[in-house]
Amino acid sequence: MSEGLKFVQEELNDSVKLSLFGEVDIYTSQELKEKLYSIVDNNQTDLIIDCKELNYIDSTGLGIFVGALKKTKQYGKKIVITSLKDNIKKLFIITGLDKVFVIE
Amino acid sequence: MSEGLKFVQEELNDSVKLSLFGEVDIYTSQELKEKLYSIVDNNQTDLIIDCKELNYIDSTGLGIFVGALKKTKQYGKKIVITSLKDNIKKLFIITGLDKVFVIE
Amino acid sequence: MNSVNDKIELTLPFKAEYVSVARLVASGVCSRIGFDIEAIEDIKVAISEVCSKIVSIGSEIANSYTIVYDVSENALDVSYVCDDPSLKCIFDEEKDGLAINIITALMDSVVLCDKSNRIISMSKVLEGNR
Amino acid sequence: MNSVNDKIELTLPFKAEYVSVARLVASGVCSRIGFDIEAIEDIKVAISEVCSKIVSIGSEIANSYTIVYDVSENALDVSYVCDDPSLKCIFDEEKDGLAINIITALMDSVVLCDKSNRIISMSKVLEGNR
Ligand SMILES: Nc1ncnc2c1ncn2[C@@H]1O[C@H](COP(=O)(O)OP(=O)(O)O)[C@@H](O)[C@H]1O
Ligand SMILES: Nc1ncnc2c1ncn2[C@@H]1O[C@H](COP(=O)(O)OP(=O)(O)O)[C@@H](O)[C@H]1O
Repeated sequence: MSEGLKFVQEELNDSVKLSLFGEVDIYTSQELKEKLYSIVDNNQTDLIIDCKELNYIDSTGLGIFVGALKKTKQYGKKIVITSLKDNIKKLFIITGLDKVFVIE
Repeated sequence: MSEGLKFVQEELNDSVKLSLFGEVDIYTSQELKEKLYSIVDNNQTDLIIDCKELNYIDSTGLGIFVGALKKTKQYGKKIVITSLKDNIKKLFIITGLDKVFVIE
Repeated sequence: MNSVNDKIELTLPFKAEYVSVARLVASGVCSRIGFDIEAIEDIKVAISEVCSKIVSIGSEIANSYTIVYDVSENALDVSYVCDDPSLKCIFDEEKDGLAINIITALMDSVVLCDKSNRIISMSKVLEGNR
Repeated sequence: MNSVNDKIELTLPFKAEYVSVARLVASGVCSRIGFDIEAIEDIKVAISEVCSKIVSIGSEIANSYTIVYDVSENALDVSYVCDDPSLKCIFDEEKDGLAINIITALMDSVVLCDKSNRIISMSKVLEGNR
């Protein structure tokens, strides 16, 4: 079944944690973009993106992560990406984005 | 992903318990038929079919259950079907087979 | 038939191993329409019953059959087409009792012997829109 | 291309919401061929990248595009066809760097600008058969 994309957002001490559930593809990417950009602009803190329950992402989604990172850097903050599944971590490595984000 | 069909067989005191994992459809039904018929013929005991992990079945599979039941009855034994998921129990009710098998 | 917005077509060989692909497409399409899990399971079974029957008969002249998923705002229409006219009216009341029972119980409308160029057609409407 | 045994075709509208259906079909077909989970994930991403690109461009003259999954004993060949010739050679080295990177890394062979009537074609061979 098509899973769509869901979010859970938590405000931590010095950062915001956004957990992604489901799939990021061309269909769900607009939601992701709006979510990430609004968090970055409204909070101006570090952003932790938890990907434990992210089952799928492609270049559309990675491009949005990069866009959010550029915004974050304008505020002197960073994006930390955690708990990537192996198939998704592979995409970060292929594209060299593993060196652009802090991956934990 | 297509799940296929897997079995786990346990010999109990007076019966054999067969647990089904995955999907019974026209592709996997031949395996199911061979498995059920060989258990019935070799053991001549009651047969418990555990469907807790059975995610899908259609008329091909139900027809095989009926065939196995007929064989079982030749030996004066019965088939007990346990832990049916709702969507599958519905098929037993639609076809009236809920009255032919012992369903627990 | 309901007013169709989107048409998805799946063409499969006459082989048992690909019937599950028809179910996967059903899942994907139905979740887009907004059917709940129970309705999606029902539609998968009905679609699969027809595929099984078509595959079990096969064809001497065609290499494949096509499942057409017509999506409208609140319904799914599914129909089966094939170049082989011998695949019309393939369900037999006697022999296919279980399958016919299941299909007609699970779908909202079923035409097992369609007069058009479709082999079979059936549809299901979203709960609340019936 | 490898010697083809089975051909599965999926025709989709130019809509983002159906790209996931192409992935579902990929899963089903690939698990039949015997690809492991990692390879299946790779193939799903590659197929999806191409669908996303096609959908993002769309067509003025065609209503749909077709993904052809050619199954041979130890490989999957995937190609895309559409009645609209303007959908040829749609990937741009500059703008689509991420997508091109990903597709070429994940598949064994990729033709992004096919000279035949296919828009794009690519293939992946079973581990151990390469
Ligand atoms: N409600 C029922 N009670 C008992 N047996 C049934 C029932 N429905 C079907 N059967 C039996 O199940 C077997 C298979 O059913 P059938 O109608 O032939 O379906 P199919 O050919 O599609 O498998 C047949 O032997 C039939 O007599
Ligand atoms: N390895 C990389 N390191 C840093 N930025 C990158 C890298 N790869 C791509 N980008 C940036 O990611 C963004 C989106 O990538 P792009 O190649 O345009 O892919 P697409 O258009 O398919 O989303 C662009 O701003 C690009 O500069």
